[in-house]
Amino acid sequence: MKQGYRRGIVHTNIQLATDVYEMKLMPHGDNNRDTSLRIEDRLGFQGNPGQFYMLRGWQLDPLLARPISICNISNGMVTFLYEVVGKGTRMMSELKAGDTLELLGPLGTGFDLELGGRLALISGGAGMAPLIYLKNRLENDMDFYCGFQSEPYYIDEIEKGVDNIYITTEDGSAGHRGFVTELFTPERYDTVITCGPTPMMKEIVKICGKHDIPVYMSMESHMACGIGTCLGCTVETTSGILRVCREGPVQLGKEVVFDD
Amino acid sequence: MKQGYRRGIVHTNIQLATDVYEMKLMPHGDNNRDTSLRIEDRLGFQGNPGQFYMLRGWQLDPLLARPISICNISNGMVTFLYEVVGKGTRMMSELKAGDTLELLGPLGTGFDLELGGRLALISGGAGMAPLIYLKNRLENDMDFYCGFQSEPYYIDEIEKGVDNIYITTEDGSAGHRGFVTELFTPERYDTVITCGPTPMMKEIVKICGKHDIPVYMSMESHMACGIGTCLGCTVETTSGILRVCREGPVQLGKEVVFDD
Amino acid sequence: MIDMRIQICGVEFKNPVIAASGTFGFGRENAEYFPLSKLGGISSKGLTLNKKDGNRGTRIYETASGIMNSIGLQNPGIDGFIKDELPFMEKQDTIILANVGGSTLDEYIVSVDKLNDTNIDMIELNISCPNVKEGGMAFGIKAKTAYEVVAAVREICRKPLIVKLSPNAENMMEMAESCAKAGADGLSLVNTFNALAIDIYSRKPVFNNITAGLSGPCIKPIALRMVYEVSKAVDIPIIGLGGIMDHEDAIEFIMAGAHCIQVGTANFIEPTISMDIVDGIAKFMKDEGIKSLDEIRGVI
Amino acid sequence: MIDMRIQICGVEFKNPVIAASGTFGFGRENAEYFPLSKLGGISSKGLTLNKKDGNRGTRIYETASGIMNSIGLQNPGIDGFIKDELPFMEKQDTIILANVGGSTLDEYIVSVDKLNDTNIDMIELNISCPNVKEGGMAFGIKAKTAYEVVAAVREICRKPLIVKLSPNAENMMEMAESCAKAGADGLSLVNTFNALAIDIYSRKPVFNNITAGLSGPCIKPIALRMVYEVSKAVDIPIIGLGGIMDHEDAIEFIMAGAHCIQVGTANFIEPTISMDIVDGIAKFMKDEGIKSLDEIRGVI
Ligand SMILES: Cc1cc2nc3c(=O)[nH]c(=O)nc-3n(C[C@H](O)[C@H](O)[C@H](O)COP(=O)(O)OP(=O)(O)OC[C@H]3O[C@@H](n4cnc5c(N)ncnc54)[C@H](O)[C@@H]3O)c2cc1C
Ligand SMILES: Cc1cc2nc3c(=O)[nH]c(=O)nc-3n(C[C@H](O)[C@H](O)[C@H](O)COP(=O)(O)OP(=O)(O)OC[C@H]3O[C@@H](n4cnc5c(N)ncnc54)[C@H](O)[C@@H]3O)c2cc1C
Ligand SMILES: Cc1cc2nc3c(=O)[nH]c(=O)nc-3n(C[C@H](O)[C@H](O)[C@H](O)COP(=O)(O)O)c2cc1C
Ligand SMILES: Cc1cc2nc3c(=O)[nH]c(=O)nc-3n(C[C@H](O)[C@H](O)[C@H](O)COP(=O)(O)O)c2cc1C
Ligand code: FES
Ligand code: FES
Repeated sequence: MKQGYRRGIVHTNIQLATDVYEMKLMPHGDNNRDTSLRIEDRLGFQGNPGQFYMLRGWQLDPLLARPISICNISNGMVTFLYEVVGKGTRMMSELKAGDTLELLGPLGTGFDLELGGRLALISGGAGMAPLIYLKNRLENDMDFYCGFQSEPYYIDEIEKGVDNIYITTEDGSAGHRGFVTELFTPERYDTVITCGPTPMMKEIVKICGKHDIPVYMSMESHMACGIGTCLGCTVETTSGILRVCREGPVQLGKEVVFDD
Repeated sequence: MKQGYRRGIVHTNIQLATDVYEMKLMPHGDNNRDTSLRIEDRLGFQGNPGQFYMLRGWQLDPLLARPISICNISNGMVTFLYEVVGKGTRMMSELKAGDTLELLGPLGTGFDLELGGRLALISGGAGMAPLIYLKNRLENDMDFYCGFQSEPYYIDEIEKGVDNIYITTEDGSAGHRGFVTELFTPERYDTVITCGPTPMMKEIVKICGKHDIPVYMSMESHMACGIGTCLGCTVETTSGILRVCREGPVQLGKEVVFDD
Repeated sequence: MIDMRIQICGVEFKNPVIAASGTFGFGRENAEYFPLSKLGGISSKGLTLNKKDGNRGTRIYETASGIMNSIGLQNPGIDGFIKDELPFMEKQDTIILANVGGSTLDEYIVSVDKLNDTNIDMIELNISCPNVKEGGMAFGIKAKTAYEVVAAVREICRKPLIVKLSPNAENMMEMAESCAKAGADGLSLVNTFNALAIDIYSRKPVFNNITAGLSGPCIKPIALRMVYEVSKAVDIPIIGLGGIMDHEDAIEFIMAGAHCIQVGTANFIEPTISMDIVDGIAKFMKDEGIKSLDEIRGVI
Repeated sequence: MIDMRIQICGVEFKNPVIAASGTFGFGRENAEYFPLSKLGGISSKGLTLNKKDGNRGTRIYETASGIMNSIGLQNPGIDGFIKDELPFMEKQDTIILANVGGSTLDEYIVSVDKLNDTNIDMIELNISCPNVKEGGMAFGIKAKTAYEVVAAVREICRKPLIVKLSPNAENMMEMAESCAKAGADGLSLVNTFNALAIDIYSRKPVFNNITAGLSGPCIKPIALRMVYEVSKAVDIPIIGLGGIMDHEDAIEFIMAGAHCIQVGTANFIEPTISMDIVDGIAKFMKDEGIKSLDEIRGVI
């Protein structure tokens, strides 16, 4: 049996840039004392790159939890990287060390970890989160393209273990001025992996399509349940309607039917 | 113009006994910088004994703020003494130093501060709060009768400036075993002032009625607005329907028509 | 300066924000917090021909994102209003709506007749208070019954006549059409939803009257849908309300088709909120380059 | 052991807690979190005769203490259900309700006929889904239309027949009486409330279908009132739902007159919540010395 929502304790919650935060969570002591739990649930957070947790750092307002990708797991401590875009993420940003929140996960289907060859990881903003965890778990040759609106952040973490890092900013405040899609050269890679705003990912799928290079993307969707029962998070694919929270969030780009 | 809800910062929030807390609040810096405010609002919390604040230590869940009496004000810092009885007070108890909350007040009509003669102050549980502030502001001869369910608390604060203190506990864990009404001898006083559970206050009004001694009571009621517009907090009196939040919470006991 | 003026039923409001009946008294208390002249208008606490003490027992109960109330139209009566409250309201430089309830057709007529000769700007006929027989909710359920009372009041009413609809009506669109046909100059909707709460430990309803009226942000999505449907069904102006907490909610009601909006329960959450909503609408119009609310009314 | 058993329409539930249609899939996902045998029953995702992909655009939107949904009955169709989902459900040792929608009388009849020969325990006839024509809400507004569809289905249905009512019905009590007269063995209420949300920046409704269905704790006080009224109006058993978040809410519905209760939106907030509510009811009965739910049903 999986566990329902469990408690985590904020270890650190650090602002990295305007509206961007890194939060590290420890498993709550109660879980460790509860001997009815499996040993791995007692010891720490679990999950593979591309998987996510539903987080709730509040009671019932807002009513729903929010999906956040695993950005790293180390010694049972999970790292989340998130951008404040609305009420829920704002409330997350106000949590202090020692505060508790509720988590459900790991959820969803993550990345294929057996990918061979040379990889390009392409992120837009906080979309870097699942890609960071992915690269931390892979030994492949990899380049990381990260696009920011303005000030870049988390570069130290992105750099670790990658061959080249390419930075773009929309306002030109660092690196190349413009979009990641302008820098990126698909021919050099065997597989492309991306996470970021849908228009960016759509563009990447288009570019790579021309060169027949497979693109895996981690999709965004507003979620209610996170486990596959509400059918609120669906996306149309060439093989039917899929649930982003269950069959996704990772999908082969060419199979996704983008809305217009 | 009065101010709407303003922010306060938790200075301390200390547990005094099972489910009983003392919280001290400082005015929020924003208020001090806002030069459109009157100087006294910038400098600190205001209010007279018997007045209260509406408190909200959360966003909109629960929707309504909660009325809490002023237990003391000193150097612009306000002290509240409260008992955890439900969701709102539980959330208050979880606030830590540095957290902010929203306050509206001071509200209501407090005690007459020109009372002469010898006074009896009679409290049940956290009902001591307004009586503590009252006695801190008076020079009269006073005895304080305080009833508790079990372990007494805050005795140091109650003692200050009173002639005698009488403690009762329902379970006999300290002082007289039983109810305050059993210890109390009305003939010795010119005026009686009480705050606590309604049955207790009703009994005191009855006892004092026999000796024709005036009783002022601070009434309880569930409140929505706190300012007199919702008509949710009313009480029936010999001079008509009154609003506990506006004409009260202090009322002359013999004028109150108690529900049965 | 942003122009938020709006003219309905021959009355000019300086902005579309009206304090809702029963949540703002007669303005005295909130006037301590902001100048009432900031508001488009104020709807008085519901008035009955004779003074009423209101209901006993629990009067307000909190629910998820809402409150239930059973105040029972505690009010000073029409004469008391005219003598003790209206003089204060008249001085506030804002539009005054007299909210009128009644238990019989006669009572409505006598009340409205008394108000004809005062300085109030509009009548808001409450055929929808669920908490007392006198609130007139019986009139607010079936379109045919509503037609009768509105037509009769219309006949003697010399003020612009707004009819306040109950969301408990069997069919909101028929109800609205009926009231328009009977001569209403405008409609306001919604009043509170009939609702129930039980104290499971005492095994009794929380309220003496068993049911009570639900209001607040919880009802907003339903109220908004009703305003949208009614605005399609009739040509007379609509005042939308139900759970409005901020200027974004207010704009939603306007985009759904409302001319004005009312702020109810939110006044209990923050005494200055009605004024804050006025300012928020002005800012929204500025940011979005909207010159007049006509541009966005019913735009969806 | 507390005895929570309850027998309605000839079917015995081990306890009164049923997972509501559309909030629990076919049980597979939640079965990863707790043994489904803990539940009184499970109502399947709404089924239509043919497979449906559901609606495009936003499908779920959060409101104050609620959610609006416009899933559009995405489902594998009756045959898909029987072949791919029912075998799993049958193994769970809990009562199975097949929730059936339809856009025409014929479709309802063909669907129910196919289910007659399966192992499902009950049919829950959905005449109340607001999000698709096929949901049948048209049948759920007027009592007379509802009578016709229920009577026709009753004629061919060999399973106990529960009719699920829409809170958007013009008159809940007449609607309930009509369905009872047409041969419903029981009623479940409420389905979602028709509601609207607008994105004020794009000036468009949030949902492609304009309106969508509101559920969650925000609707509880209204749903509870409806269950109370309907339980007074008819003699057949009632399954109450709408915003139930914990065992206290569940007990309120039982005290208002419900035989069983369903848990909907709350399943999204906590995957184990239906089981937690079963445990909570047991504890409440123990603490309060209640031997059978008959003692408190409709007690207010
Ligand atoms: C699998 C997955 C992983 C994710 N991982 C991360 C991560 O690692 N880091 C990170 O920063 N973010 C991540 N996100 C995005 C994150 O979940 C959202 O930013 C978050 O839920 C926003 O919540 P909020 O309350 O702050 O904003 P909200 O107030 O909920 O909304 C933000 C914006 O979305 C709009 N919106 C709200 N509801 C809807 C709806 N139903 N349909 C359309 N628009 C709507 C609002 O109008 C607003 O503009 C992930 C999302 C998914 C699906
Ligand atoms: C003027 C005034 C001053 C006060 N000063 C203090 C003080 O100094 N210290 C202090 O500890 N308390 C004080 N109180 C009491 C305090 O306001 C309440 O204890 C508090 O509001 C409870 O909030 P809650 O959310 O914790 O509990 P809730 O969950 O709101 O409720 C607690 C209990 O009340 C019941 N209840 C809830 N709503 C209603 C209703 N509408 N009608 C009847 N019963 C209801 C609930 O069922 C529950 O049993 C004061 C009250 C007033 C009116
Ligand atoms: C405490 C209270 C008292 C009310 N009294 C009246 C009234 O006297 N007359 C009336 O027409 N509506 C009355 N209402 C209904 C409100 O005016 C409004 O229609 C309803 O609350 C919905 O709006 P809201 O959600 O913004 O509060 C009352 C509402 C509340 C909460
Ligand atoms: C996402 C979602 C999907 C739903 N799908 C169905 C359905 O297919 N058939 C049905 O009868 N009810 C459906 N409902 C309605 C619920 O079963 C229930 O009647 C309603 O949500 C009210 O209960 P609640 O407040 O506990 O959620 C759905 C509700 C939601 C939130
Ligand atoms: S979030 Fe509910 S099905 Fe994906
Ligand atoms: S709390 Fe609203 S009138 Fe007293």
